[in-house]
Amino acid sequence: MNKPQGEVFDIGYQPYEGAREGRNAARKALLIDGMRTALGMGRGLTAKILPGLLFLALLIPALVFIIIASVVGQTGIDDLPGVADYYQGAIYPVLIFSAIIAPELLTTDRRNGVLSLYLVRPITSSDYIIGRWLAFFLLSLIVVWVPQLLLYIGVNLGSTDAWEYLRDNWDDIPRFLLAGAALALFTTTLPLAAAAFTDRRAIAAALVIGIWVIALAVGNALSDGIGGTAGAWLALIDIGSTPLHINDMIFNQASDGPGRAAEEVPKAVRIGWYLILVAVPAAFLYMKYRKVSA
Amino acid sequence: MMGRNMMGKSMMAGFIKDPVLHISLKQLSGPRRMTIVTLLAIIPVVITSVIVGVNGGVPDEFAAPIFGRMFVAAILPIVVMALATAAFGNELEDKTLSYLVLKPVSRLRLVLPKYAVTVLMTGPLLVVSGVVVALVAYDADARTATAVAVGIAVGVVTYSSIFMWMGLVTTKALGFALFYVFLWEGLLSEFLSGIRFLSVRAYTVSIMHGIEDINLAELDELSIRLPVAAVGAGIVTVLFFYLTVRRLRRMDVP
Amino acid sequence: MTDRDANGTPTIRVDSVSKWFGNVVAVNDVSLEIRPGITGLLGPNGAGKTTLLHMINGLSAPSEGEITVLGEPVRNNPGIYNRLGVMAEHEAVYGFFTGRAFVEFSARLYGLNDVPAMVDKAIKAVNMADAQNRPLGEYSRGMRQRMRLAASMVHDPEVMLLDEPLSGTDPRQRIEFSELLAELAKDGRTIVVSSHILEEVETLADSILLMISGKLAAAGDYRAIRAKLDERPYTVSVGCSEPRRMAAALVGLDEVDSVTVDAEGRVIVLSKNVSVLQLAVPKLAQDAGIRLERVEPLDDSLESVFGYLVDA
Amino acid sequence: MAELLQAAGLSKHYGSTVALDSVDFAVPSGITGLLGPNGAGKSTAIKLFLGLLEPTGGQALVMGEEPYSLPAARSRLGYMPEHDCLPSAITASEFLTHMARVSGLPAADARTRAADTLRHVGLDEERYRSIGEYSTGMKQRVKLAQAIVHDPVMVFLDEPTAGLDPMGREEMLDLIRRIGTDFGISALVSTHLMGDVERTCDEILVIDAGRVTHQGAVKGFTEETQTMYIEVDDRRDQLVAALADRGIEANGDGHGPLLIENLSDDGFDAIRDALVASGAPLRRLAPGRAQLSDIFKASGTERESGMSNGQ
Repeated sequence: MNKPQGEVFDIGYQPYEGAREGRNAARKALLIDGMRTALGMGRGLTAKILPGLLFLALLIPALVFIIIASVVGQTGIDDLPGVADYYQGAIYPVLIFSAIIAPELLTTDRRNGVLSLYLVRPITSSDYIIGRWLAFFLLSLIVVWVPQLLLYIGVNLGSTDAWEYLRDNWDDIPRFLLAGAALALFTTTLPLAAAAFTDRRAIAAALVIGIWVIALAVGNALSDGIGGTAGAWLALIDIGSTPLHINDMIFNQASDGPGRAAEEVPKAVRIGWYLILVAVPAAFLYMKYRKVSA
Repeated sequence: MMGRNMMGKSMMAGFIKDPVLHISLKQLSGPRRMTIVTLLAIIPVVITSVIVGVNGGVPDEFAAPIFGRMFVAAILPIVVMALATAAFGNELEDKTLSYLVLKPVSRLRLVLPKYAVTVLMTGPLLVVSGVVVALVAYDADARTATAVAVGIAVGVVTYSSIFMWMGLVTTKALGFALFYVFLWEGLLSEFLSGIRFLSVRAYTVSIMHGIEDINLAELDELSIRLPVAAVGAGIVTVLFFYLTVRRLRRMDVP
Repeated sequence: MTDRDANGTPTIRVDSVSKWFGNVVAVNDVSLEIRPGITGLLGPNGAGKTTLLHMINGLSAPSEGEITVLGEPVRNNPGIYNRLGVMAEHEAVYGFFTGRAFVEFSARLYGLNDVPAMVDKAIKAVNMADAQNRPLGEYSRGMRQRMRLAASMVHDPEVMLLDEPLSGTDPRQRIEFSELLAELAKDGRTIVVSSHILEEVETLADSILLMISGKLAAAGDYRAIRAKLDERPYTVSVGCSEPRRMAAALVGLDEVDSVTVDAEGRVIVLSKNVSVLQLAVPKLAQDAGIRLERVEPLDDSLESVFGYLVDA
Repeated sequence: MAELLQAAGLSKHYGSTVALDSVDFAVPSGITGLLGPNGAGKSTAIKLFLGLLEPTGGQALVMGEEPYSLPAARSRLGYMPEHDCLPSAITASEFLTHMARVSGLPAADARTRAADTLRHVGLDEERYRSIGEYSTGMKQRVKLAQAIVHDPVMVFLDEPTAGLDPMGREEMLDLIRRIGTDFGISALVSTHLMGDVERTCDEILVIDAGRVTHQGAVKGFTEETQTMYIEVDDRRDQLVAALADRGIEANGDGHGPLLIENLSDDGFDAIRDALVASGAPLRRLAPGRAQLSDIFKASGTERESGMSNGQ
């Protein structure tokens, strides 16, 4: 009868012999963590309410339009907002979504001191800020593209001859993807820059929404009050609708949305203005995080 | 006469050198806060001068959008809110309030300088901005300028008292203040006309309209009679001032 | 300095005080008296020390019970602060002040008439004269704590309530700090110091108050408290020329509970009646002709007292 | 193998303030205590080794590499800051897994390693509650865990027992001791509490006014002195008289302990007999012991540089 066997295993501390991936693994981790933070995943219920609500605010219009399209059939489709006009309305919830959620990615790390733990990792502060920026940019792309795709598919299925509709309007897809990307680029960089400016999320959100609302009011007040080419140029003050100028150019249509007032300003200037409004906050963000210390 | 003058002067000297007034001035005059506040105050002046410069005059419907909606409904409350909620709000958040409370100074003599600094730092700025807009828009009509000045002054005095109290009651004072201004005074007063009797915006506009109702005729749709507005503003100011002192006496200071 | 209550009538009286936040009871029916001299307020994290101090200094109101300092109530009575100096547990300061300006600010709020002289005296007392004109923001934690102490005693108060005054100070600063407090206590002041660093409180405090999860677990001289913990036998280590024979002799005593000889040849004796043991050890050594080299109590330190009470 | 930590003519100036004045030292493996008055340059030294600050002169080397110019060198270092640095909304296991990933561990290893590390620092089922609800003691453990989850060679601990009550402090000191011994991770512990150093460190390194003033084994600084201390609970004067009869001169102020200098061997018997004769109850008879804090008492006036010793 063999002796009863017994063994004690060493569950003590073991040195780590596994692989050590370099900075890309760290950037990927920051990206994934950034997206999870923005969506409040892994953080209990309360953190999910705001992102959830805002996400719904974007999906519902698309779903409603689809239902209308399927009910009212071919005839009603023309008065539905086409792909070219979707962003005229969608910009408001997207900007609010970004203004409230984006600062969360930067302010909390600074306020609770986790940033100093990142800086003692084998990454540089620019890895950190690029990881966080990419996280919110990807999220914004989803937030901007998904409703459009739903709308496009819905309208497509709703039309009598799906193939024929697709053949005529296939070029809409790359256009609204590009226009969406332009919008996402804008609504990602501005709020993140505001988050680098102040430690408190609420102040950063108030700052972005404040700037946008006041710019809208001042821009319109001036362009209505004065009108003509001078009024058109002054309409550029309404920076909130800058991405819509890009959208109108991509679909080269006369816009009837908020971008209408600045129509007479030459295309090159409007594109230049858009690029400035993305590059300046991006530069400010990059510089602010380059020299941040633990 | 001499005695009263002396007492007045020593009170004034005491007031100027009052340590609480001194630190409140230092706390609230942070560069970032001041630039935001001054920028906001300048916006209506820029808009009016550009419009008058280009068109040579203001469109007929001007008083309501500039004074009614932009100035009184948005800029004035936001500017006052930015400072008034911070009067005690900063002390609460930075945990420095205990330095004031643990001193042999009556709670009234702590609240008074804080209130004075808030009014002094927002009042003149906004009154000047309002007067300039009035003078530019209505070719230097003194009566309109006075109406706007008095109205804004009352608005500042009343809002300061409410938002100072809010800053002491909750750390999220800024949020509640925004809610009060844009929902209670903004949205609801459009539908429920009764709210006019309880909204600082209505008091401000009514006082402006009460003093001068030709150029500012468009402001009548939100107005109540001048004496009612003045008394209402007075009551609200004193009430929230008292509530602040009472709160400071009874609260647990962090 | 006004005259002191010579016979040490209690300066601070806490009468069945409780404090709760919702259903969290931070302080649970505590009654105590604090007399002139230095009293150490001790207890594990979350035991209610800060909450109790906040009620004694008037910053927060008890949910139940009364507190008086120098016979007066501390709530709604700002006048009390003429005779009471407080240093709260947080370390926030006004960033825009220099060290001296901060103490002057305090002095003016206390309504002192000779501000510059009193400020100089306070700053010299905390040995911060050379750093006084630098902004507080540039100070190290230890320097900030000392300036905050200067600000809280610039009006020469009779009672001082200090919450974790030693946190962030380095050894040298702590030594100076203890000397300063001992000096202040000499002229009859009542000083309450709350701290986690037992080694410091042991040398500093005349008596201690020990709080455990909201209740007052012990009060008074910690050695007297140790004696009262009679369910905990004393442990004494005896180093001598012949440990085995010494152990044999000791085991013969009725008051001795147990005797062991440790690896280094020391005789470890446990006994509930320490005074008998204190006389017996030299006597037994003399009778047996053993050279007595070392006798050390192993658990009469404040730390052991603290440990026993917390585990109890 | 290159030294674990080496400072070669290392100096750091902030404008006119000299935080470190071309210091040379090497930190061996094991647990080393880093001591020095506030603002003496301790935090600066740690930040230079972590590559967070650029040296004004000389080099800060970790196993021969310079972390400032080579961030990858930081993958073998751990840092437990003194200030709060933990998120409050997520659980410890999620936070630690994320930190392991950012330290370069692949996802699977990160998860298992995080779980192990939390067990080693003594966090069991609380690891699945959000960190905001943790006690100070538990938070200090998580702070320590994130410093060792990626199995560093050297970990910097800045005031690890700050804010802990005596119980928590005891447990943290045991944990630090285990890190140096069982886990085989060397540690540089910057602290103000002499008790911590005496209980955990093998070596100490004292920095004062930007220069290294003492370095060596802790034992060297705390040996026993020649003076003999006697404490009695009663009949102190009778004891002094009895000692004098036996030719032993005892001095001591007021009611404090009695001190006897350079005692001869048979002097012990004289003390024993004096105790019996005077009937004084003996509380303590022991040689005096040098204390680490004596380093600070002796080393001249305090010099508070303008540097704040925090971040």
